[in-house]
Amino acid sequence: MELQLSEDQEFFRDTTRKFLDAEAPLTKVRALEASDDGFERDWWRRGAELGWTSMLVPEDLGGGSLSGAGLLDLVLVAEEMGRLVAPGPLVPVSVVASAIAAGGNAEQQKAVLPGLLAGATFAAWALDEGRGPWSGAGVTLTAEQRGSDFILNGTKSTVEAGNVADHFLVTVRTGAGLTNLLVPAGAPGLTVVPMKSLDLVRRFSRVDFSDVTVPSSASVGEIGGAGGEVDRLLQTAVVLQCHETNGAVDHVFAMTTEYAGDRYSFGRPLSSYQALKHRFADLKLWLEGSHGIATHAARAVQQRAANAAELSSAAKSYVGENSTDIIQDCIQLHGGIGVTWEHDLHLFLRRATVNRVTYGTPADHRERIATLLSLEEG
Amino acid sequence: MELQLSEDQEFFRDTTRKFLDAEAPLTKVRALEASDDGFERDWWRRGAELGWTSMLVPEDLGGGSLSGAGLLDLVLVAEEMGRLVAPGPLVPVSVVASAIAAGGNAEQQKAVLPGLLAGATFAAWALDEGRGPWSGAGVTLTAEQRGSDFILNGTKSTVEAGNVADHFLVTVRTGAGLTNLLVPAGAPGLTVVPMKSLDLVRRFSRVDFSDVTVPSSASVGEIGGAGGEVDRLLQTAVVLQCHETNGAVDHVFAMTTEYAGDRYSFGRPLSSYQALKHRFADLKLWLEGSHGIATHAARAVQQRAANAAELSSAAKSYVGENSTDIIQDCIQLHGGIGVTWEHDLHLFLRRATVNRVTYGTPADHRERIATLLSLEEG
Amino acid sequence: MANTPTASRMPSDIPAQPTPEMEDVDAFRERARAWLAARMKPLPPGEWEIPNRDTDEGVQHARDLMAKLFDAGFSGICFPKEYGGQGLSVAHMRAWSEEAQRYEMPTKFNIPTLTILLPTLLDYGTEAQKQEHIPKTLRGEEMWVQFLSEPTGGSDLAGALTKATRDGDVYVLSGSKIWSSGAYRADYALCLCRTNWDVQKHRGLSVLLVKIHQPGIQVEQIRQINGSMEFCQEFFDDVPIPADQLVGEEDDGWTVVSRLLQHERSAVGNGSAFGVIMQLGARRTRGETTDPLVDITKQLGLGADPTTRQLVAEGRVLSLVQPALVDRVGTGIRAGKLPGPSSALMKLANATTGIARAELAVKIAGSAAAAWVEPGPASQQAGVFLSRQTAALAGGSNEIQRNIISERVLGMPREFAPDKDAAFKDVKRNTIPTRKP
Amino acid sequence: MANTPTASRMPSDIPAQPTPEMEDVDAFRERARAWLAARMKPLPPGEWEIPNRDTDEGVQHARDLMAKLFDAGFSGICFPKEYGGQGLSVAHMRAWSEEAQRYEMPTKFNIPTLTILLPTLLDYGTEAQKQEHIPKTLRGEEMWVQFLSEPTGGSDLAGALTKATRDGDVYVLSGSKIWSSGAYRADYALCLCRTNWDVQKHRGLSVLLVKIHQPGIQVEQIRQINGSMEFCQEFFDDVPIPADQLVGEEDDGWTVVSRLLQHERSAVGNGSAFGVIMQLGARRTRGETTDPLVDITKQLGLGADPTTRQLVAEGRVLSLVQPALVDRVGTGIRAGKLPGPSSALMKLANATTGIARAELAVKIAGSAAAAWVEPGPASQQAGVFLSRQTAALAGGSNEIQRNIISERVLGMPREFAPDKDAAFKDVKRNTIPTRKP
Repeated sequence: MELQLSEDQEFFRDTTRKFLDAEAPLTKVRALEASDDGFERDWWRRGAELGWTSMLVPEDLGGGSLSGAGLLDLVLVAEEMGRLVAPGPLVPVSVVASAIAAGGNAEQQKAVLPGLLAGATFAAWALDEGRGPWSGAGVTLTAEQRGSDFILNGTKSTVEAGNVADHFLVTVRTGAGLTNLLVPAGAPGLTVVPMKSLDLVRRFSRVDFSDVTVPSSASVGEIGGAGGEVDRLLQTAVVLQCHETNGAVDHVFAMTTEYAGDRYSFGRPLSSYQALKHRFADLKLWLEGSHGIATHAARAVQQRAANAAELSSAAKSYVGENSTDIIQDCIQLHGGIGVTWEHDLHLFLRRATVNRVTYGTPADHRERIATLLSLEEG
Repeated sequence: MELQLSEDQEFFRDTTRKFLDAEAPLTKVRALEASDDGFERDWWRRGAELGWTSMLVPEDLGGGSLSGAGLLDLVLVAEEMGRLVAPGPLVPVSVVASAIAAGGNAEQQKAVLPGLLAGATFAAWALDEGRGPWSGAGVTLTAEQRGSDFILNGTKSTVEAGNVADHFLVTVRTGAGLTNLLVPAGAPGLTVVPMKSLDLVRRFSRVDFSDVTVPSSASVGEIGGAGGEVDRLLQTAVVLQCHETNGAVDHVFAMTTEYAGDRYSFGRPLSSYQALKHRFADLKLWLEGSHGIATHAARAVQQRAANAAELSSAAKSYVGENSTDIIQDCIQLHGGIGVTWEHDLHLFLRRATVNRVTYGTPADHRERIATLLSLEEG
Repeated sequence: MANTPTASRMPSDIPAQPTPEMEDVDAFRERARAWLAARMKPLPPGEWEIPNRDTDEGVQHARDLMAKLFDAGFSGICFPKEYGGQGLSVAHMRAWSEEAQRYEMPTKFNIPTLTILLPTLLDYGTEAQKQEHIPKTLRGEEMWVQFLSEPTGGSDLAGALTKATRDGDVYVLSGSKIWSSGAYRADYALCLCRTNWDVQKHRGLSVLLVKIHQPGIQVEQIRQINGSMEFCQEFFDDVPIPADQLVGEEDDGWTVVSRLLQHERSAVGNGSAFGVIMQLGARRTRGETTDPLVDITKQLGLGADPTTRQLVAEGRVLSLVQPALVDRVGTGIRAGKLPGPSSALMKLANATTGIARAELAVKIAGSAAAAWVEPGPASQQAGVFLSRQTAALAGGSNEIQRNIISERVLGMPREFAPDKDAAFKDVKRNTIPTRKP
Repeated sequence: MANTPTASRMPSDIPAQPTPEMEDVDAFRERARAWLAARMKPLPPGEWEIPNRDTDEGVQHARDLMAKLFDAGFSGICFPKEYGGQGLSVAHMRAWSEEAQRYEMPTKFNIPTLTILLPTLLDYGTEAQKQEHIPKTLRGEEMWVQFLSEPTGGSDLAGALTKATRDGDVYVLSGSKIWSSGAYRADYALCLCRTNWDVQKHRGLSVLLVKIHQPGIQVEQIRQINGSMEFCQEFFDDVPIPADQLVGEEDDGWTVVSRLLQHERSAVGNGSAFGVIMQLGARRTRGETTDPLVDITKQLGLGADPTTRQLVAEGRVLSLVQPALVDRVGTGIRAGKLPGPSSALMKLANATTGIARAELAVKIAGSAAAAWVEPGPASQQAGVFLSRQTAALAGGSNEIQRNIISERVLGMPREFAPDKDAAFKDVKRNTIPTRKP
């Protein structure tokens, strides 16, 4: 939970919370496990009406934020979604909308943004190739230029919301360098292979490209010059993801604190046992540290500050590993009921685990930090 | 402490303990801080009379063990030395004596073993080069063959007891491969540069070789075929070192358990606080695990079992990191007095830290294990 | 009257080494080896036990194997001859384990039947109970389970609310038990219940030997995070249990359960001599089994990655330390150099090793733990990660083990317990069960 | 009578943002920047503070710098004007800190003088005490220290045995205090002592303002593992302390000390507004300071080693998280969204970060932590490793912080304390000091 919000932001957060409480309770999340999409399209459209999809797009393109610092507004939605491990493609839609708003040509903006902003269409970001450094440098999928076309061949992995995407933002390597291409889902040669996920409602896909052809006007931003933008998008994804995780852990921690106060063992409440009290203190420490670093990262990414890359990777590394540690200890503190399917704890653990290892693992992001530290110099 | 000993072994251990209690109390260790050697030569000679230097050398060469399994006897000495963070070059003298006994020629055995066994002369093993994998493969110091001589050039680092050594067993790379050469301390071109040590009485040296010339008969074992023996010696060193560390940690843990029982805070003994009780339980767990793996490793190395390399590296990795964790937590449990110079705790922490990072770090030994697991195959 | 040993030596305290009247260990080993080679089926390469162990077929197969071992004189190596066992020493059992573990073995019977319930029955059952049940169990005709935890109870087993009210020749049993593993297909249980509400909580408990499948007992399977349906909850609706099914003395059930828990800690820590000793660490060392961390590494082609190599080796170290600890603590207890409750160290080591290795698996697997096209070692270990706390909860939580270690191994003061001296009816306790039918 | 605020707002609760009568923050910042550039000496590149900070020269230099700041109107930014401060807000102090931290600053005065003792005096001192001491201290003429811990006491500060017996116009002080940092060169102390033995322990304590260098007080420096001689023990041999040197009410000293400890937790967690806020994390981020983990890596040429890179980055993450936590918790407390004792989180974060980073340093350094020919970053950090628990003990141990967090932040039940309701003279306590003269 953010501790310093404007009145507008508080109101926005409360509205989102009420909507989620009513429309996406955990029973709903469980019910969606067997669904293809992992969420209901009408529900997402109503979320979009609340502003979920608009925050990273400027007003003149149909978006708009509360505070003028859209990412600092959007992380509030991410936190609230985390509280209820809500479904919905918040990260990929936000990232792609942000990319198109920032670097797309007028035609792309006109064709794609209205649908995304209205929650009527969907987009996915195809970056991950399942291996290598977590940066543009890890991209090997090539788009060969032939005349005014690009021909894409290769595979992207763990593409969030690939199953529902109408548009893919595909980060590729061209002769000129790193390039973001906007590829329609229906392009011949593009195959979406569904993946099973640890999360009940978050869907990932493998996307195979076999001679997929797009015009060079499909580039979002400069051809060959996407390196900086890919980094910014990754920072954005990571910041949203960390806030979502923090929302989930907040909820689990609160549940567990309450449980420990209510539950008696050997004639005393669990919360009177010092060994448990001290563990709760450590969990609280890690949780507040997680919030602190996620907030610092969000501010830096919003401001495009020089330390945005380092702080977002620090947040990812810290939140990623601490979140699952905290939730696992909360399961332990619940006792046997905590490892049953019927108890909700595992829903939170699933989300936190998935968030921990997608968009780069903590170790991948530590490697990013090491690179920023120029350890090999003098 | 070993839990399954023969009567002979119990007697031997008790004799060693009484001798150390009387002749190497912690006040003595502190007094030796400023000394050049780090121990008293006469004291070492008397330890040798108790059998400390004989266990890894067969009877026909003047040595002899209690049980016929010399390493399992010698680890008792190592544990007792750890209990009092005693001075003395147990590991290097034992390793070099074992190497000469196993692979030295008759002349070497006759010239060197009697002095080492009597505690009158000293030997050091020059293996470490401060970098690279912890195995023979990491050795780059070269000995060039010229006629019937070897010419050594290069540097060895962190050579334990290099300051007092009369003989150096130098592991070198020759045209034929890995070779152990016995080099007298007075050889022209051999320079011993003293190093400062974190331990008050354990002395290390850098040893520089500049055109140091020895005859090819200086080889201990086959020229170029020392790979297996280097590994066995490293296993031996590591097993002794782990037992020494375990002895130190045993002592610290016992001190701290007693302190926690005696000391009152808020009207209750420290040991009545559950948060501390649970930490003590974890410390006990790690300590018993440390003993368990060290014992398994000692047996495997003694038997030259197929898993000796893996178990000794596992012991090193586990004991190395857990020992300092345990001692640091014992310092914490002592409160402010624990971080003073006048309290003895730091003497144990120094020894455990030095043991942790010499003869390969825990990470170096994990890399050894990874190699044994053939992770790169199929 | 129940058999209540007062000496420190109990029937389940089996001699470590052979006594003169026993068969020589080496001779026994030779005989076992020959029989195994001739009559038993080797395990498929890389498998630790019967692959379909937790299915109905697997369980039936285990029952058949028990019968086969029994007929050949290899069932219950350490159980007394008068109850159908072989009356041999721990050394024989170790030899048997070393020889037998490459073959299909009825390991499903190990925990809890052979290593927990039967030793407890041996220690506290009546002669009639032992004659009735031990031979049948050693023939594979009975599987056992313990009914200890309750949905209101958590770690406080002695706070049991399940009632057994004496009414003539029977105790009338009512209440609910939970976390009994495999109860739905087991045959008999030892059930902890309250027979006296007017005394301090530990003094009003009794243990009953209960036939599980009978009118008035409903068994419900509970789905775990990892999909397992092994844990069960039982509901007792005024079930009459014949009074001669009392194990131990009336109101002295805590003594029986304390012993049961000690057997359980040894068993879960792999330190029991009553079931085949699995020696997974040793088997891994010999390359006879695979390590899931190695499997993930190979699946993802990360064998040359230095960070991954560190993680795999770290996990490997833990799985070598765990059996070494069991060996040491077992040796220490048998030699009288460590107190009996030190078995809690084995249990805690088992749980913490599993937790640490599950974390390492996720670190190695990376995004392959989150999503996959085809299942494989990474996705399988992601499932293990989700349910990794199970071993730290089942059969006495890590917290309980740490209490035991600090209080009963290190001799530190007991936790303050407000219910220590009160009549149980006056004690503050949970009224809401964690789980209802 | 002492100034005993009863409202929740206390004199040291400085407004976060400027009030209308204050100078505009930006204007203040400009003025500060200009003055600093003109008058103060920049720190050498890579240094965080005056290099010889802990030497006699360094301390004298800090005193001179305090005087210089005072004369220019930049000392005690958040202290009230009537005591020689500037009467400004936390926002001003932040601006000042951001501007000032590239220059030589008297950071030696930060802890404990400016951030712990002076705010406590501000809250509970008499008007005369404040008038006498605060201006002088802001001019660098006085350094302060707290006398709280005792060699018999451990974490239980309220169990103080040091006696102050009223005798006419004076309290006669006798006993011993320990772990006071830098007492040997400090001028004044706030000393916790027992004035009443017939009541519960917290109710019989008082705080005295004590001049350190006077007859009857002996100060002994204690050598730490890392060679530091900063910690001291003091021995009081019937020292007469004028009765008007009482701070707070007689027998109500625990109220004063509780507040002092709150200031201390903030200060140690780098969350106090009374001293220059160091912002080490931010400075590291800007590349203005070096990270010892990076230094070791470069010393040993391990910059390309993947395992080392992970370790360095892990340490880096911790040193970015720590100030982020301080920022968040400080914000939360000021916004009333976190309770005041949450400052314990800052203290705990500081200590645990240091411990974790010391461990990482040893991992990176390898054998260079054990032995070296010439000292360097690796050997220096090996020394830090040896004494790494100091920050987890000094000023309230990690265990005490965890008690505070669980009890006073999370609202969990207090620990059972047998001495809670007894007269102090009847309480079981240590008789043997950990340390004697």
